[in-house]
Amino acid sequence: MWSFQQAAQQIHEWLSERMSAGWALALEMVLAGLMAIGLFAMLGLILVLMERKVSARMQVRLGPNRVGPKGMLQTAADTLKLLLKEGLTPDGADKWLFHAAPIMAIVVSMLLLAPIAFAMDFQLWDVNIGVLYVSAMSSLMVISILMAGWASNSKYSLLGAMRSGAQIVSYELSAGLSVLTVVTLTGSLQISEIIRSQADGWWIFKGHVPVWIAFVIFIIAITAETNRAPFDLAEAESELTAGFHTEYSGIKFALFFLAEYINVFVLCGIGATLFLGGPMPFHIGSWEGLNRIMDWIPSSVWFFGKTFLLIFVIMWFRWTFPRLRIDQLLNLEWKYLLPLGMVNVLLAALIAIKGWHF
Amino acid sequence: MNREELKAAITGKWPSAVWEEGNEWATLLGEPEPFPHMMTLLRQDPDLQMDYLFCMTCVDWKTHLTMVYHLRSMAHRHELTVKVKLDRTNPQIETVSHLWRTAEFHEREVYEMFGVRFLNHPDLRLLILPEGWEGKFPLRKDFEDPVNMIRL
Amino acid sequence: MGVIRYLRDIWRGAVSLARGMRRTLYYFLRPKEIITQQYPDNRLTLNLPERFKGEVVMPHNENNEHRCTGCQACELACPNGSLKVIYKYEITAEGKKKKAIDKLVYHLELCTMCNLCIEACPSDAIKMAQTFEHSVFDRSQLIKILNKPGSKIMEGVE
Amino acid sequence: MYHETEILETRTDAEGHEWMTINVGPQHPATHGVLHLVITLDGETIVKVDPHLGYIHRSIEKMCESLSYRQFIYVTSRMDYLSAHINNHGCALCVEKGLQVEVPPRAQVIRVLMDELTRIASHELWWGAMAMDLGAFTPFFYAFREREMINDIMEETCGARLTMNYMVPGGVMHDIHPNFQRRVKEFLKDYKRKISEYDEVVTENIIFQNRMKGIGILSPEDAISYGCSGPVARGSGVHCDVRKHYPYEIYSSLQFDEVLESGGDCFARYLVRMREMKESVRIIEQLIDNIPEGDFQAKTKAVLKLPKGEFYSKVETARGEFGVYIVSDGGTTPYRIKFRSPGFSNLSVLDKLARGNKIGDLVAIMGTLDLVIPDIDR
Amino acid sequence: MGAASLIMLMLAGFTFAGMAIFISSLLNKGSVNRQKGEPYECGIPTKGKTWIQFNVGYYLFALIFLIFDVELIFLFPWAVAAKQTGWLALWEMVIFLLILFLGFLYAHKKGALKWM
Repeated sequence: MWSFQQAAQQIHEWLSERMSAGWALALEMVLAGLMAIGLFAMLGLILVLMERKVSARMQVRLGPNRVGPKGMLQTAADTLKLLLKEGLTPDGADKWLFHAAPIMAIVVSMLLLAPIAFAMDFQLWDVNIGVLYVSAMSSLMVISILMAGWASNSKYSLLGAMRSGAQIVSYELSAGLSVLTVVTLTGSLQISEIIRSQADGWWIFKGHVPVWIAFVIFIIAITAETNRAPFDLAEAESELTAGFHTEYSGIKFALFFLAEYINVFVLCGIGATLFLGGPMPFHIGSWEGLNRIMDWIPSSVWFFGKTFLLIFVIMWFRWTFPRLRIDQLLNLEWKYLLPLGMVNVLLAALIAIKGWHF
Repeated sequence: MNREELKAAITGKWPSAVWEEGNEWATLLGEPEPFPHMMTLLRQDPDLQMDYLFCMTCVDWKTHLTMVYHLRSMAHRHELTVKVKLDRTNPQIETVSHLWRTAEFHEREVYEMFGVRFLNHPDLRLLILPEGWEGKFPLRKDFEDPVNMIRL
Repeated sequence: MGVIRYLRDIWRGAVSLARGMRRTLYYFLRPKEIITQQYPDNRLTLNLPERFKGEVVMPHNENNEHRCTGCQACELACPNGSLKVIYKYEITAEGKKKKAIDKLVYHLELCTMCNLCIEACPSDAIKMAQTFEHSVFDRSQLIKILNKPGSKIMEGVE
Repeated sequence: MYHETEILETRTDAEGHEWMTINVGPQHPATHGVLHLVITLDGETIVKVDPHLGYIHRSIEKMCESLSYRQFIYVTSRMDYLSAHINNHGCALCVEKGLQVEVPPRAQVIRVLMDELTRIASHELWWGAMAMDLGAFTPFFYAFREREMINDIMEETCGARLTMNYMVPGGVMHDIHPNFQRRVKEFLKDYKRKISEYDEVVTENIIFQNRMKGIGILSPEDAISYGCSGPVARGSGVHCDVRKHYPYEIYSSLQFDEVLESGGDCFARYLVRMREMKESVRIIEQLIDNIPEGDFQAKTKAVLKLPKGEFYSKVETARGEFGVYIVSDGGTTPYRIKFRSPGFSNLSVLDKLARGNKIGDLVAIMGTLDLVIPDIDR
Repeated sequence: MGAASLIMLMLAGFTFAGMAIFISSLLNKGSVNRQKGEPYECGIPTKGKTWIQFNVGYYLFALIFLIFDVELIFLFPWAVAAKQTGWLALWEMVIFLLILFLGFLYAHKKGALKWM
């Protein structure tokens, strides 16, 4: 069975045979970098198309269907269009911050890729504090938004940036707390460790009530953290036209757009890893036959399948719900999610200590 | 109250009322001078209680302007028209926007369209027309705009 | 009590959200409900109702004859001045001078499709057509002459 | 009251908060047209809303002064384009009042049927647009799906979808299409099923309810004083349905309720419109099988002349009381014509409702006022 | 690949964004128009200054967040060790969170969490 892990190993051996360790590492890094860029571009194209198709189906219409077979090349055409557009800079803008903000957004979402396990034992950086790393990095997302909103010298942008400042920062806490329940049950912050702990069942199945609650809170929190509807107050188009990226046009706008989708992907990937076992196949205790079939499906398919399922849920939210108001948004966090999350962590600790989980 | 009863009731409270005949509703002719008191009476008197100013406009008769107020009582369901004749060169009348808040917007519209100045209006400035339109009154009969008007 | 109400609020809210999500999922799973019409592709099968008011036309018969007497009723009826009758005098067989149209100019760019001209026409010379693709690059192309070149009035129409 | 000169600059209030002046519109996704609001903000809280109108002002009143009594009716379709048919109805009524023409019963029933269909279509569009303002896109498409069916019915009978131009003084322009009754019945059957979906997706939604309840409360006194009408005033419990209190055509003989809510907030206004759609369905059901035979148009002269005098007629459009005031000098064109548009009065209350609320609430308030800008500007 | 991958990813991010902006700048030819420089405000020239002293409401949340975020950092090592430490860890954290929750209630009562 071909796997990412083996491929990486083979490339590593092949390179090590032919050159010194330093050069091999450097070349590997270039390769990995190119792959990351490729993944970025691919994900952008796929996710935007998926969003448009999902929304179209929910809205009883067809969606893009003209460019390419079934409209598959629509996003590629859109990207080309955005590349050809002129990027405007407002006169009164803080030029440096204005140009740096989209780059910053891209770099942050790129860095978020590091601890993601795309397949079994296939990670760029299996750091022993992987979960904490993701929490830390995802809170950097707000900085690019604040930069963009402040630098634009536009009132809509400023309002959007201020809103997202309060919002992302708040939901950071809930995301952290819900992640903690799984950490408590596993006893490790390492992503690979967490995946291995789910070999006999995903946490969503064996973690009882606290994990279910944590899962719901996590989904809500990442929807808010990535500025997706119904929490898209930073870019609420009926209130602030486009919020923090009102002044961005052309490719810089596209970069923000892309970064948002990549963040959705990465955070859904984390959610899939923590709660749904990531690349771990679906196993049922002693049903050997079923388990073997499940093992036969490559682990990367499992990972991407689960991640896209979560992404679909988040898109489903977006195309169903109205937007919250800023004070309701913060109320939801501080009055409901945060107290619930705190109690939930204690509950998870209780279960972990008593060994009640399966 | 029907039309005649309303007329009688108002005449009882406002003896100097002058009526115009031949319209759908009872039509009270006012003078600019006692006009604010008359309107206050119509608005506040418990029997009349004309609390709904549903239409307010101005008519340019080429010799003079006529302000037309259409009033209704939501409680008693009677309707009344009040007309006030104004001087065409320097039209001025007391505002009624403190009695009916809707008059605030309507008076601004009449102000820019007919040039009637409403005294003591809280915020008398152009509402519909762009800045710099003062002095030309589009709904007056002698208004000419060679660019934007199409004569048929 | 407070805690119970707090939890009940959460539950109710979640249920109401789930109901909405069920409805959108219902449509997501049913492509048959899609109502999009693929317009330029279905042009051939597009059926407009016979009363659809697309533009004013003047029907001509196979001998290039129309029914317009040049009476200007349509011109008078039009609220926007979209129709202009430019008429001339023809000498009939009996040697009498008779009013007839030279051109019936129709300004499609001014027309509001109110149907008043058709109602006003005493000889049913004009009618509404079902065409609707009127976009052109130059506004002057919307000024149309309704009578065909060389056409003349049908026999017996007064 | 703040004056123009004051709000031009960002101001600082007593507590040291700086205020911000921000233009919403004329090119803004939430204004549904070219409404320009100058909003003064303290943080997210609205201090003042100052509407600037006129971006789509065409001076229809002046135009009508040079149009004949047959012609001017069609111009009024362009005011409140969503209830174009009801606008035309008001104008036709006013002209008929002047001419003292008796409209044949068949024409009356057709007019009322069309009015109610228009009202449903207008409320459909409002519903979708308002949900979209609040950030939910999907309801917009559901609303348009149903609205499209009404438009198709309209197109078949009137020949146009939005500005139908179906009214003439004395009746209607054509008889109804042979398919009309069948298609309306099909629509009603489908519609009653679909309207429950609306509740699932929007009305019952907890986010939506929280966005609407207690926001922009309009007291009945204010509603009357500001001249509000239609669903806006009825949401505050004001009895103002023209169809009920000043019945025209055959409304006095129909069974329907004046929809009233007492809350006065955005949700009350929302519920009024939702229930009004159901009332309209009720009216249509009563009439659709009982269209009397006869003429669809009364005989009128080719050139209409109103006697010298003043004529006022009012109808209930989807947005409220629409009045037509014609001053005639006995000629073929009106001497002066004034349209009392419901949107104009409903807009004037916006500042009062929005003050102290957030920007997000402004969108909800504007949504429930159901402003149609050409109706306001005229 | 280890921590070196961070540098690689950062470089990849810069390359990606930089290349996109560079290619875009090559492909489009800009035209000069003074109105292009205006900040977007629905087509109306902006009035007053944009960079103002903003209402304190937004920042209050950032402050409260800081407190809770520090608490969250404490929770991470605890969560890793909770299983081994057993009951003691649970009680300690209950007390810790209780105190924190009291602080939270205080902030709530004081109205710090009320949006202004």
